Amino acid sequence: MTTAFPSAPAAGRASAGPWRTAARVLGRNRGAMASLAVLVLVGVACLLAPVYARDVAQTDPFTSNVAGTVMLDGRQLDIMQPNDNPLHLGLSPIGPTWRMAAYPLGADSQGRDVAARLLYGGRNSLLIAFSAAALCILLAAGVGIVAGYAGGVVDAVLSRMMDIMWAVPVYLFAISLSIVTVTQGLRIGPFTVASDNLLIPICIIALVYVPYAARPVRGRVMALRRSEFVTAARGLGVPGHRIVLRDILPNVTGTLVVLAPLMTALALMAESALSFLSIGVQAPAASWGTIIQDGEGLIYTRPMVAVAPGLAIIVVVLALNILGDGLRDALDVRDGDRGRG
Amino acid sequence: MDADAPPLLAVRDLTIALPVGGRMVTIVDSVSFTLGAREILGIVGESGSGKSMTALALMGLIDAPGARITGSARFKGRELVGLPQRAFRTLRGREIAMIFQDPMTAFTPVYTVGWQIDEQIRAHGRVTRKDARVRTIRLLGDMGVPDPARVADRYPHQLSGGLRQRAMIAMALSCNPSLLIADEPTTALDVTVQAQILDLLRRLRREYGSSVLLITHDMGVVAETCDRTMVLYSGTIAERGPTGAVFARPGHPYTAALLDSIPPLHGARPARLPSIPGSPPAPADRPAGCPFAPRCGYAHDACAVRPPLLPRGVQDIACVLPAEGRDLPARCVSA
Amino acid sequence: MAMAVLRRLGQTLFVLFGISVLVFLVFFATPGADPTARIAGRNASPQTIARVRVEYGFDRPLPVQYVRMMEKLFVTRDLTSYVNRGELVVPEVFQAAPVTVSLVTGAALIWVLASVAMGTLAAALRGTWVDRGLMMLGLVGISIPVFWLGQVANLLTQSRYHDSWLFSWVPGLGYVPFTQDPLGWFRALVIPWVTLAVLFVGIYSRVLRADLVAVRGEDFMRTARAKGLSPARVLLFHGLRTSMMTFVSLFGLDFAQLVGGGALLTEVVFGLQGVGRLTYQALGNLDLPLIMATVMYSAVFVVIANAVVDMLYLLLDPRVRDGRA
Amino acid sequence: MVARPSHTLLAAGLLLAAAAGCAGPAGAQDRGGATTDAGQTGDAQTSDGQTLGSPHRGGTLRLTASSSGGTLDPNLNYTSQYAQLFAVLYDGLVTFRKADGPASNDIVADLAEAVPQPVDGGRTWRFVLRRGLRFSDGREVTVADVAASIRRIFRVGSPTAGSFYGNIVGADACLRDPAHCTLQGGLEVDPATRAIVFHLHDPDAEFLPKLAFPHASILPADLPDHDLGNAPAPTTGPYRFVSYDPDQGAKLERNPYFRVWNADAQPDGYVDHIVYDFGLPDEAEVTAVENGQYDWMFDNKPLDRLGELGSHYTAQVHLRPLFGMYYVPMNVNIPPFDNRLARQAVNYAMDRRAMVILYGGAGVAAPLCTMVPDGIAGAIDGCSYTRGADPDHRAASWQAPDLDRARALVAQSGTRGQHVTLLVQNTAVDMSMGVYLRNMLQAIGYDASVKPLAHSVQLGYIQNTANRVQISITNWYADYPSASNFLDDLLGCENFHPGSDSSINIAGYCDRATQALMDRAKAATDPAQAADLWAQANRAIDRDSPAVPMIRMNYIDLVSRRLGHYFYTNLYHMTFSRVWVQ
Repeated sequence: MTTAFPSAPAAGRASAGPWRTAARVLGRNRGAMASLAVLVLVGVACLLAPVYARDVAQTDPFTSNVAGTVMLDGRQLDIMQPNDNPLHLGLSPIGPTWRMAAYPLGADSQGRDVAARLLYGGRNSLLIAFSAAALCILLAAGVGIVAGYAGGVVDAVLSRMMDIMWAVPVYLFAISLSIVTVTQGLRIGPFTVASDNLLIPICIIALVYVPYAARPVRGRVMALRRSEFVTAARGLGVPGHRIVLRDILPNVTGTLVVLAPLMTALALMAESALSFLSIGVQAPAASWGTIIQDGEGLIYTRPMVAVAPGLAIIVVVLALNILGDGLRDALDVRDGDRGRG
Repeated sequence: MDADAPPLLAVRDLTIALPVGGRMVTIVDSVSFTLGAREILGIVGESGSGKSMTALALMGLIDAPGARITGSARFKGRELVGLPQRAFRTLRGREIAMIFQDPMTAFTPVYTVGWQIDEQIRAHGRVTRKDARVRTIRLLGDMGVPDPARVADRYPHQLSGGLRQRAMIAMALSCNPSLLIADEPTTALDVTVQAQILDLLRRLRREYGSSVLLITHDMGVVAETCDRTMVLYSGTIAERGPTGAVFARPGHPYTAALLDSIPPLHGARPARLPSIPGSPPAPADRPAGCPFAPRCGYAHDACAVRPPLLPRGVQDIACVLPAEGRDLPARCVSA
Repeated sequence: MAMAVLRRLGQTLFVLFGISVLVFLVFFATPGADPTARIAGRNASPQTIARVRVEYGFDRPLPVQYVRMMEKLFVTRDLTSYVNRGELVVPEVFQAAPVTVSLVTGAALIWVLASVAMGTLAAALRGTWVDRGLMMLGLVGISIPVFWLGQVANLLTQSRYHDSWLFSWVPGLGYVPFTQDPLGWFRALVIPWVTLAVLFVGIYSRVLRADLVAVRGEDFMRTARAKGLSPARVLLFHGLRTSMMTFVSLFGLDFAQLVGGGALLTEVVFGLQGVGRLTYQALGNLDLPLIMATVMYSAVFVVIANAVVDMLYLLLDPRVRDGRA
Repeated sequence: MVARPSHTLLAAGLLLAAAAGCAGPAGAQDRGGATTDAGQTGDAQTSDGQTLGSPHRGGTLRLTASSSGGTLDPNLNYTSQYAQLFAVLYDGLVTFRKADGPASNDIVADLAEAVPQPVDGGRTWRFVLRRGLRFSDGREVTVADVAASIRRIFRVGSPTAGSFYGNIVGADACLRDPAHCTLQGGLEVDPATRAIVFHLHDPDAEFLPKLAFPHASILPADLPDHDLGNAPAPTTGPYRFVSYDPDQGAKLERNPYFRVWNADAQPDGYVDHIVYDFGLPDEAEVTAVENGQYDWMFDNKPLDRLGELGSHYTAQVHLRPLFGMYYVPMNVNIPPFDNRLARQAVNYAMDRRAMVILYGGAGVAAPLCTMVPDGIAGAIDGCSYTRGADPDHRAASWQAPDLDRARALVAQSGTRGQHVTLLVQNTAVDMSMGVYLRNMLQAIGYDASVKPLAHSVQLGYIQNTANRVQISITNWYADYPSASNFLDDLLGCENFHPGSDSSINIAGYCDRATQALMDRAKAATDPAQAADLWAQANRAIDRDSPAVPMIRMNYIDLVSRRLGHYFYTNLYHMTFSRVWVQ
């Protein structure tokens, strides 16, 4: 076990050293590098969604196309194909064609190109996941630092609040908030957020995971507060905000950086769950969760609609988790790895 | 001591190297010593001198990936270096037992002390649970534990430090080992308890016929307990010899400095003990010459070459001074 | 001891009160939530609406309504749904609880056994490909959305391979009470169990491995080895037994949350009418009495489960027993 | 779960099937495999309504539904799920004929000896109670029971107390003060002659179907004046309750006091026991019926299972048209749809074929052009809002949307570019329709957005004028087969209540001339005259286009392989007493 030497904050402040070391360690971690590459690849692909939709597939992924047709191998096919049964019961959207230009992953129940929706959905899913994680870490850092540094009553109140939030199942908590906001939008003073605004899922997901992220931050801050250099600084009469800014914050950054990919992974999972329950991203916008939801009704006939976005989620979350592990090893931050469902 | 009989333990050129940051670093460098039956050998040194590592090597407990152990350590004529773990396991606890520094953390916190001693007894022989417990209680009694039956049913945290260490010794002795390695057995205890535990260790030789390898940083403990003493500095032997001789005429400036830092057992403590300036080099930064030279008041040009361990009287000393005829002054030892 | 129990009870009651007031206020602040017209039925006349308003007390001040609702929920236990007229909500929750408990208990059994096996094996073979493989498997488990996994499981077992020997035994979705048909209960739940457990197997095996690796450096592990014990005994009796403490506290939290409704995604996908799904439906329908009943159940259960974990902790860790944690 | 089309589950009203054959719509015949059953077996057995001695008598009919239908109080329950069950348990003075097919639209005498002719221009109705009828607890049914049951409609606050029975003299007082309801002057009974006489304020041609509605079931007079909840009342029909648990299900057995008094109204049952289990989700219900674990399922069949049902279980699937529709009400009191041209534009642009596909295809839905589905007196043929047609030059049927014309009309109306919010339920089908409609509104020149609401909230929300809803998607099912259920209920002045969640005239449409036509039609006791008046009102509404009808739906029934003699009435769907399992 390495012990913290009083020289640690100096190293933390002259941040180039440990960060560069960490970057080198991370660079040697093949798994983490591969994950980073996967994430960049997925991100770029999703950013290119309009290019695919407009120039390759020539389809609008937000418009129902149930009455439309598609040319395939010189044949004109209905996108919604009537089932071949004596009662004329039910229709099935066209299945995967595996051609880039025409419904490579098939159509959903509204005749929309699943591949194009997958890319557009990825934009929303990733945007929400990254923003929610960033917001959550910001909030958690605030709460954790205040609780950990102030201690006493402030800490007790904040910690109890976190405990209460933590006692309610995370998804139920998020669902309750979502149902209310999806119904009426969000009104905070003069600001009104429409119910289909992505800010709503972002804020909700960020909020429900604050206790999760605040806990390690608070622990780290409490340890730092008791450490020699902070005690010394306080003894010298350095004002509190300067200690927080110059001594505590740089030393908490490692914890926050390690939390970032893990929180993003959790946020992505939460987003997909909310959207799956149709209280996340609102139609006609797409996210990977809403596409899985669309695919639920087609699971037995056109499983690709639900399977493809699920695989996308798994790949991204897996990459984020591996990257998080790599970061933790590189920055040598100890903390249990927790995700929850 | 019978000089012809093969020693219980003969260590020759034991070298331990560990990979640190991608290269091998020698932690223990060519350490040799012997231990006879019923003998108590003290290994003294500051933390990081390699004394604990030597002990762990003898127990086969170094399992850091990539560790390299060379040289020879013959225990009852059996080579320990390179011995497979399976074979080590039959030796551990039964032939060689070990006591650790902090009896609080050395016991598994969730089992009673008695359970843990029973476990060792039953690990090395077909003994029923009941018989094991009878022996455990007897051992605890032997170690001077009052009301041993009740203590056996206690959890480690429920016992005082002294009782815990007695229980630890009882556990170590439960299979009548020929060699007992005690790694800083008294460091975590307060002074009066220390004296009792050391007393207990001395009795062991008498009553159980065990040899003891006592590892400590405290010259005072050595003076009270050991037949012979070996001083380690930065993984190398600085000096070794019979305790009385070493204490009376330390041949190495480091030994002398250590002796200066012993608080007197009797009489008033000085306000401030003299201490050795500086700290021992990290194994990776060990200088090519005498490792103690940077801190040594007698350092001179000759120290740029590592001095060999040379006999002088009953002692062996790794210092150029005796060869140069500049012996350190003799001391008056009360032990 | 009695004081501690009392304090805990007080805290719990306070939390319950806070949550219930919050739920109550949020409900009445939501536009379109006024249940009068829904209760009265389609195209009801203004007189009927007025009658319902009086009958359900919607004309009374909110505090009075709150007290009445709490009284009906806890004292007379005859609170009725705003959506399904006349449906008592308390029995509804108690009907759903066994489903959730069955689901979560079975899954917990699976995830505890599997993660202990995986975590211990990985720790024992640290650094080998077995270790890396198991941990990667765990990471994959953590990365799969449970509702998606459930859908794929349904796809395979209910449709694609339902007619093959592999899954022909799988019954249709839904719950079979244990008392009615133990074998049917098992068959109906085994796939949901596994689906729910996958995530937790991943988390727990990784946590356990990390703990076991960390515990290897502890003094008592060295002592245990110095005693000449076999590596397996050292790992299991000393390492694992000590690591169980973290494991149990994690387990308590997760188990409580799942039984308190956190398993709703699994319940939704597998059509199990459990507490989570009931809560979700109640929220979706804005059925205040049912929301209140399920939320209270959930909170009470989380508190009870936490208390049980504390007891288990006492059982597991003698240090805690003596108040020296 | 939320994402299922569950238009029957909550406070929605009765699913009503169309009078197949009356108007002869294409989809009106049973296209299922059981088509021939009725012909083979019906006549011999149904002529006297007896089942004793039939080889098919006996056994247990197993039914399944995802959840219970709420209260067991027949005066209160307003779900199609329990109306179907109550059809074999409770009786009114009159009822709809239990016949397979179009004849089930007719009113026949049930507990009354005969269907009376009204006197006093349709204001006075005199019934005579049959002799020797008994409740399932053995007590005789008396005129006092009848009077108490009618009063109980008001005393317990039945949802239809005002809308159906508010026309009875004295009903106003009852609605104001239910606890002391006597219906003084409106309801007279005479134990000696067993006569029951109703006096109405205004002539009501539809008083009989209202009395045939389950809310007017005859129950013992000593029932409490509050919701019965889960405690069943004694029955008069061929079955009675053994047990009931809203979370588990219901168990029914034969009513030992039942005897056939009118085979058309209440025939005897074939099966000895009926077990009705609750709790399976719809997907699982389908699987269970396919595998023969249940004989029949209540809930809507999930869209993705329709193909499988149609191809592998053809003989077990029965398709019948319903008197139900999806339509788009537009608020005629706020912009942009206070402009008739704007409303007509939406009607022209509506792609009814796409809506059919979104609902599940031609097997389950058909385009709908006016607010009255085919098969009801007052329905009019043809289609005004389709390519190449207009209200004065109606096409024979719907062809295709006319987007060019719609765009022109929007431009002409001066509402182009206005913001329009479309309110939809967040169920899968409604959402997909909503998304489609949003695109359509964009295409014809509006700045449109979709706002989904929880399915339980949306209906109340769009009714309340305080929410200023411009346009929405909703559906509607008739309580009994009459044009009034569509035109007057949905677009009549008396059903517009500003500021209330209960204002089913969602469009807020109130046209004096049209209302006068509808009032005359409701009072017209001559069916032909009534039909003509309804048709005139229908045309006027068609021209004004306050709501856009989209599709009408078919009922899909799935039964087990062993269930024989499939028997379907338009009102209450499959009749549990008429099918056999042996």
